[in-house]
Amino acid sequence: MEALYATAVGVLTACGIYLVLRGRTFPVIMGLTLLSHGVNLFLFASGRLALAAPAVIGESADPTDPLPQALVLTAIVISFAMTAFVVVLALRAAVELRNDHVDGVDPEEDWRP
Amino acid sequence: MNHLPVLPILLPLITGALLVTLPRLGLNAQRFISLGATVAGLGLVLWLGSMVLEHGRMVYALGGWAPPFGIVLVPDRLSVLMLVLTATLALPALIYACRGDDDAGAHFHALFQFQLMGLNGAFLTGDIFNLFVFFEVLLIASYALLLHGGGTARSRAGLHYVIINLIGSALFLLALGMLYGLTGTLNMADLAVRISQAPQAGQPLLQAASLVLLVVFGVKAALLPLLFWLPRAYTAAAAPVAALFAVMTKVGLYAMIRVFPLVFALDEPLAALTAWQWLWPLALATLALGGIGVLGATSLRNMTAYMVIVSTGTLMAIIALGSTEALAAALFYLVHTTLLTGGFFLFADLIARQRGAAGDYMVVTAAMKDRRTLGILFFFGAVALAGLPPFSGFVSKAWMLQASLAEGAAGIFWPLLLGAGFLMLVALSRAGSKFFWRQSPERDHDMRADRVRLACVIVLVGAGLALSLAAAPLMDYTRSVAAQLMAPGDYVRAAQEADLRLTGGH
Amino acid sequence: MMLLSTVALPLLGALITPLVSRRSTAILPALIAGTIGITMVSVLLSQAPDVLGGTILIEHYPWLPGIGLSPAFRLDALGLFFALIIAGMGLLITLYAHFYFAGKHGAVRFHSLMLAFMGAMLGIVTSENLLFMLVFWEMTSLVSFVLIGFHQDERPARRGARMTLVITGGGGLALMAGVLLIGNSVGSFQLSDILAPETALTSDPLYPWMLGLVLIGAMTKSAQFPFHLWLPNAMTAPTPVSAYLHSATMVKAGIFLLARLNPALGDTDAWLYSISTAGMATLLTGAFIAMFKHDTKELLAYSTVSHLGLITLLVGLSTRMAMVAALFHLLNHALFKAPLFMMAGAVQKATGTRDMRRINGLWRTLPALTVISAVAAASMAGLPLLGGYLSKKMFFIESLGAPVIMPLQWLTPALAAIAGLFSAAYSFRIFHNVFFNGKPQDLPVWPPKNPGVGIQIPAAVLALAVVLVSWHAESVVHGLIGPVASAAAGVALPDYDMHQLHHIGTAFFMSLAAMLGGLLVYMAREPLFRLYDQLPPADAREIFEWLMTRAGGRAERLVHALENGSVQRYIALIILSAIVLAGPVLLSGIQWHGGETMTPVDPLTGLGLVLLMATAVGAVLGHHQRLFALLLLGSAGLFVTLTFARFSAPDLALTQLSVEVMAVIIMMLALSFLPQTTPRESSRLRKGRDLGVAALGGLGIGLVSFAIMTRPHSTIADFFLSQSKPGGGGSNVVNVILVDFRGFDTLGEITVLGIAAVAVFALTRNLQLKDRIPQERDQYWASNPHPLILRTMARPILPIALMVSAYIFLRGHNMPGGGFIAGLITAVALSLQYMAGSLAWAHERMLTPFRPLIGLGLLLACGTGLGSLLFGEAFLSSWFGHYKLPLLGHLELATALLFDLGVFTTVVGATLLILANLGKLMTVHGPGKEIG
Amino acid sequence: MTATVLPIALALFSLSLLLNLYRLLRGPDIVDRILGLDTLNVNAIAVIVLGGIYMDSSLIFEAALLIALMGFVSTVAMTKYLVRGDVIE
Amino acid sequence: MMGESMALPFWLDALIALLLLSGALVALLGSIGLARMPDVYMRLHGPTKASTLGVGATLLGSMIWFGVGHEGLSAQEVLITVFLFATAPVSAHMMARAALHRRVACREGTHGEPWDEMDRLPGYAESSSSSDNQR
Amino acid sequence: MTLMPQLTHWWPRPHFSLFLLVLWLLLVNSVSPGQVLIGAVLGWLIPFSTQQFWPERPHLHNPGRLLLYMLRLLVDILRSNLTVARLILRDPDTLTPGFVRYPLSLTNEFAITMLASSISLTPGTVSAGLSPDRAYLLVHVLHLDDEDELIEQIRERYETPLREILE
Ligand code: NA
Ligand code: NA
Repeated sequence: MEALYATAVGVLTACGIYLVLRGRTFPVIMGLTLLSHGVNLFLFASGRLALAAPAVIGESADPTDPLPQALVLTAIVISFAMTAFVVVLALRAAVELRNDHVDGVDPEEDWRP
Repeated sequence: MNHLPVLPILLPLITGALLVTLPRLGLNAQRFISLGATVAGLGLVLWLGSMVLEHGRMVYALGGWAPPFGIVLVPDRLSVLMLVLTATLALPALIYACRGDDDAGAHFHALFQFQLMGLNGAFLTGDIFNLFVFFEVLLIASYALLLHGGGTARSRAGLHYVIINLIGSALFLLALGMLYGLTGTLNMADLAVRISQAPQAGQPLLQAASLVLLVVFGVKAALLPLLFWLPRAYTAAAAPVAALFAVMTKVGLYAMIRVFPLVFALDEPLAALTAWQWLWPLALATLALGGIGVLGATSLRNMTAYMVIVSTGTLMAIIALGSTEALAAALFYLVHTTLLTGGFFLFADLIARQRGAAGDYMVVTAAMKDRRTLGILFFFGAVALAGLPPFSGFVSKAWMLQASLAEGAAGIFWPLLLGAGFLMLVALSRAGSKFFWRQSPERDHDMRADRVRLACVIVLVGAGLALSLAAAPLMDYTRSVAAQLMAPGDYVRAAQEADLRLTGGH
Repeated sequence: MMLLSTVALPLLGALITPLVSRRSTAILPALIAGTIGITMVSVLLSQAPDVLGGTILIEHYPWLPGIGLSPAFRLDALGLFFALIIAGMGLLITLYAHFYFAGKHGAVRFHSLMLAFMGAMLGIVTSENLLFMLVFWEMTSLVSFVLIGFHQDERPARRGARMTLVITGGGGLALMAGVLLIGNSVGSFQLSDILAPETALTSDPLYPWMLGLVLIGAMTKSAQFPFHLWLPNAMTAPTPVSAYLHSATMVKAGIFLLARLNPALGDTDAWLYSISTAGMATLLTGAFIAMFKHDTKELLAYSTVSHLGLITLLVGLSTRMAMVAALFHLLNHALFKAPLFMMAGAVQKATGTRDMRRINGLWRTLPALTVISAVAAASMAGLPLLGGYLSKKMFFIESLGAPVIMPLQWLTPALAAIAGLFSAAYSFRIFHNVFFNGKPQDLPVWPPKNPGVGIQIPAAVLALAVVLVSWHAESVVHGLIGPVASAAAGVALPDYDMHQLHHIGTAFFMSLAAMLGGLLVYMAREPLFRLYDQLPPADAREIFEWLMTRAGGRAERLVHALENGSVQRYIALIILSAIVLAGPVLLSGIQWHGGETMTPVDPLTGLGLVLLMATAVGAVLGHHQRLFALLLLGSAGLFVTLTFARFSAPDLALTQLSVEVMAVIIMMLALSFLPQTTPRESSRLRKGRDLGVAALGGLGIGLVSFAIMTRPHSTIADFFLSQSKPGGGGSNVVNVILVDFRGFDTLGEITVLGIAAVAVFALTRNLQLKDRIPQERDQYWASNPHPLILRTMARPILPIALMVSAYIFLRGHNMPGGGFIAGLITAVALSLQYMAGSLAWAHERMLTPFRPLIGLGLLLACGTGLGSLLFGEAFLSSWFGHYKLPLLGHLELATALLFDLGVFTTVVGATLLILANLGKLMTVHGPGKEIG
Repeated sequence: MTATVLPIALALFSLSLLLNLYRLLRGPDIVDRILGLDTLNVNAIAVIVLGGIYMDSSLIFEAALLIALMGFVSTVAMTKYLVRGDVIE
Repeated sequence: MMGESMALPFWLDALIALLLLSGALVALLGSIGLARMPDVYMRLHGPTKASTLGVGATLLGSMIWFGVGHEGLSAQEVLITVFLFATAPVSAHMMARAALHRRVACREGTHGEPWDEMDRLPGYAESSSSSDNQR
Repeated sequence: MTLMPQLTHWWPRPHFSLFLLVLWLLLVNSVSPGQVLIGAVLGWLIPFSTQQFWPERPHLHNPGRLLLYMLRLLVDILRSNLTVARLILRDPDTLTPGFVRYPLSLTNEFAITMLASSISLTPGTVSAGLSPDRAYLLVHVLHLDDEDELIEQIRERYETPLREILE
């Protein structure tokens, strides 16, 4: 299972990285989401994989490590906040720059006024 | 129980929350609250500083949970230095903002307070995941502040800044996952102990984690090749925001000197750490790039942004030497450069406000109304920034040069540092002569510089002189900071011996 | 205290002058400066007998002993000599300037700067601490910069000032490095230690560096070839400045420094060859060019360059008596050059120009000045019996005895003689061309007016001094120069044999040849000028400006080539950095499999993970179709949820799911303003590069994840598991961690969410979306946005969802759930009302605006934590109790619940604020109206 | 008997999931994809419930409840988006 | 994994098994329909009915399973079932509407193509919401 | 927007409150007095605070008949699934799909919704749209044999009962 899980983490991250390197804001944001999926799964796995062992007292004899779960929870919330923000920012940038390229312009163009 | 350590975090949080709760509050009331809280915050950190001076280091266990299980705040000399620096920079920046910049968008004051909360939290926490959380707090606040006031340049620079920092955050989490997966703990002191006792088989992974952290902190601290987001972001931000951002790059640096010596080099020399070895060449390259950037800048804002890069390059290079003396010199320089570059961001804005459409671009315009006062101020500021006597820049430069010589690193470091200073001199003299000496024959601009804004700039630029005059105690202090940092064992002991009982159900 | 006040007094004066003189009479600044000058001179003179007798006065003021940076002052004969020149000359220049600036504005500024300069200069020559001397050293550069740029509105002034600053400032940096090397080698920056006989710097391996760096500092300051270029360009400064800084004092600082360090650094071949070569080159260049300058001040400037070269050469020669010659010439130069500058200034005042082709025959207008100038020019030309003659002859004598290697032995005297020839020629020229040489030609001021007696007094005093020094040359050399030279040499020198100056030997013939040759060259000036004009023009200022502009342009281009504004590149750099840094470490002998046995794969979980990967890959492949990719992203989130659920993380599953839906909705809201497709614009190469980066990154993370998962695990988790119920009062350990053990993280986390929402509010507040990006779909927008069936069904869903939310919230402490998830459920249920009704419709029905919700949530969470302070516990200490109440039965009360309520409130407020403000953009009411 | 049937049921639902994903990836129209995802959500609920029986724990049933709620809301949001070009207005 | 301790009456066990199995089969049928049908409108039929019912049956089975002897009757399953049955038609309605508005083609031979009239009915303007009028 | 806009009814929906209370007790799986109290409070509080979101008041004439209707619907659902199963497994080419306009006689919004839902859940029909003037429902039929018969069936089995119950 660990190998398959690690593969999933790797694939998610790789997909995230590829999309993050695109030139338009929307794929980049999707890439960030995938990247954070990958990283969250990675962080989650730092507590090792446990089946049917929720960290609820009385539910399981040998509960899994609850701490990474708490960390991932925090990370999920934070990345949600960030995603919401960056989406709005991308929208604003696209409206103001009349273009949804991450650089807002042709990268060759001189940026100074 | 002494609750002082947590108050520098709570005060801005509560202030910010209050300002969000009362969205209809008038601007003046907001200013009053925000300024009051910032002044009180300065008082708080000074008070905390006096406590730390007394005790050396405090350990505050949040929720009463003993480390390593709960989160601890560990204000020590370094924290205090950073806290006081932040508060000192924040106050003039805020006052400056209160002259109208805060009205350019919504919720400036709340965001400013949240920014302070994030910074203070990052400087206080002794838990590495909590450090991540405070990084995020200060980052999201900085995103919002960067975009404060709107406009295309800000949108574009902000988008880049945000995306890059989001990737940085992902990397941070990655490193945290590695650290927790290998050590099973998050408290920095406990991490240090566990890493020092980790089996050999785990070493490559731990090293890799430290290197990922180097990238994370390097992005924040503006280390080449991770710094390209900085010039435009700092150039685009509203002046008081940019001024406050002068301390933002220092957060990355703070994290480096907090985490690496403590967590990864508890029992071995810092220089043996791969991440630390990388720091030296990258920092030198940063320094070189910064110097060239200063020379190539076309606006004063942009130039100041590159001076920030020069300062981070300098700081990291000198820190990379790893000696106590070098670290002490770096910290002294850090204080100097943060206040001065912060002041110069404000100054650039002050000038831009006088010059109409030309702004702070280095083009010739009609004479400014206040050009004498501003010119004199610019002269002293430039002298201080370029590291010429009698200002603190000179003192810190002399110190850093000596410290690097003692480490046998003068051969590369000296030419770069002195060269960067030289380039700054060239660029600043050119800028100064364009702004204050050369005028187009048009009618003079008749707007006077706002007195309060001017005073803010004077205070920050004057810090160059004040730091020079008060150099002796500050140098003693940074020495003691460096000594404390170089003895991570004490930190670990303090954190472990924290005499705490478990609270909870009674 | 005496020396400190000597330096401090002028500096203080510099500060006071502008303060007191703002609205008072014009005489006040000059009066202040004059008083200070007189005080200085008298104080110094009072010390002269002792100091010349060999006493060394030293004062220490510890400041930053840790880095050796402390003001320390030292007055020995060398210092006194220079200090007297500085103070005395300063006094005269003050007098001169008072008349020079009469009727012009700028006097206050000038006197203030002059005093600052005087203080700095005195600081240089009386510094005991070499490092602290740099403070004064750089100060002179800066003051000089400002003084050269005195006439800011003139382009040459600005350029000259900048050039000077760049050259002397750069030199200062080199000097700083040199000083630091010296200090490091000696272990002290105190001259007493550095000059001590037992110090052996010359055998230090870094000696060449020390010498080189100090030399650069000295050469830039003293305008030595090739750094001499700044000096002629500094002539844009007011004439008093030229006379004082650029002939008598500042330019001598470099020479002073060499003389000062001579005992420590001198007496080596390197010293000899480097300094004397530089001096000789300067001497010749300056002397040659001076002849051809038509501007009086420019001629004098090049002449100064040349004389500085001469003095430098002498310092470098290191023969026993060369130092005497150098210092004597230095004195003479100060005495004869300053009145010539003063003359130039006075003539300019009289005629309105400095062009010698126009100024002629002024002896009628300025008879007194003619006499004064005659004396000074004669001394400069080296006419017999004047100081200049004597010192130049000393120079010839030393050049003959120069310890140069054999084949070059004739070269030094030969070049010296040639230089002397040109020197004589330009001396004749400046005197003859100004005061005789026919009638003036179209002067701006006609007829030339006598500028008054006052302005001529200082020059007369100096001319008198020239005569006096020449008259009493022997006593001057023995009484003053001798001790000074001894101080400079570091050893007591025997008295200079003045008789050899009166011998008729080689040196005499050299002098004679130079004089006559100079006369001949002067006679032949017209054809020589024509010849010179045919040389390619090389204006140093233009070249410098061109260089600076070019360097700036290059730098700009280089930086913008790197910082090109392409965030794609920056991101790639960051990810690559992580790979490049961490990769090699990982590849070096790591054992990927950590040894723990792996969990067997069950088919369903395996399928789930495969589907997760499939959706992610699908999102990448389909990312050009944005909505489709978003759909896949949503399903990826669903599979992540299932993965969490499968691996014993129910809380995570709940959170991930709610967050995912919210995020997708938010992204969809934004998508409606963005293009629906992503253009295919990446080149094949770019795609390949990105694929490579992505593959490496993914591979690395996958491998590391595998390595970690298969390693044994020992964590602090047992504490949480065992303390969750007794210590935290809840059986859902994850929740207890979130609200209690690590509640501080959660506080930070909801703060992030709150800030993000407020930031979204701020971002959308003034956003104008008039121009929605056109979409093909637009033509179909013609239907009821709020379908009846949806609307009707959404009604009962809200209260039921709220009930579920309350349930999830209340059970959170003991079972999966909690404030965050409950908050998101509430937000989702309310957002359904937005979709089913309309923004305006639903918004009217909200009980409260959203921002106060966020703030109150944060305050509640914070306040819960603060509550524990009242009981003397740390922030966020939890409290809970179990109660048996009559009728109601068992009841548990916990502060954690209150904290979680804060979380809940913030989440609801933040999420709805974001949604409502994004939704607001779509409405026709549009921006302007604040929502939330 | 339940024990015997359970893996079969899980296998059948897995097959359903695959078919849903096929529709999600295949399209052709975006509505087909939304339909695929919607059905995927519904089937995922069943998988979670069966998993709960399998692990003898109803701890994750809230996840099922949430999928039902969130799945509905997201389907509504997407279809609204398709019809109106916006979700909330 | 499954609670070995409890002894379920045979008929109950059989009922649960039947519910689970039939639920899975019906849901699969729905998914097959989704995969197999030629146009989007026809595909809608499978999931809206079959999948809902299939999952409903599974939930019912689970409810009995947990209700008898395990953790006691819990409302989640009921709630989910009711919710699914309540929302499935709405989802289907919304999706069908979306498809119609996008002019997604239906299979050849479909009776009564509805495109134009949906948008051009008399009285349309009055009955739609205010925001429509202003577009 | 003011704080607490017109919350006019102090107990807007007694039946629904009761339903929520039962739902709560089922959710927490307990009937302890404490939970009853919480359930009651929530059961009141939630409808009270959200009453503006549900302004319509469906007048239920006969709750018993509604239950009966539901039961019939359930049977139809089961039957419909068998029908649809057969159709799904058939060769799709033999199906004759079609759109049918079902003329509505209901006016009550809730009733229309119920009807549309019922149609969607039952044999081979999906309500695909409601005409903007609410004159007819557009129904997609998977296998259309006789349009009139279908309309008649819907009217008889669903619309008429619904009108009686809800209007
Ligand atoms: Na929870
Ligand atoms: Na549904």
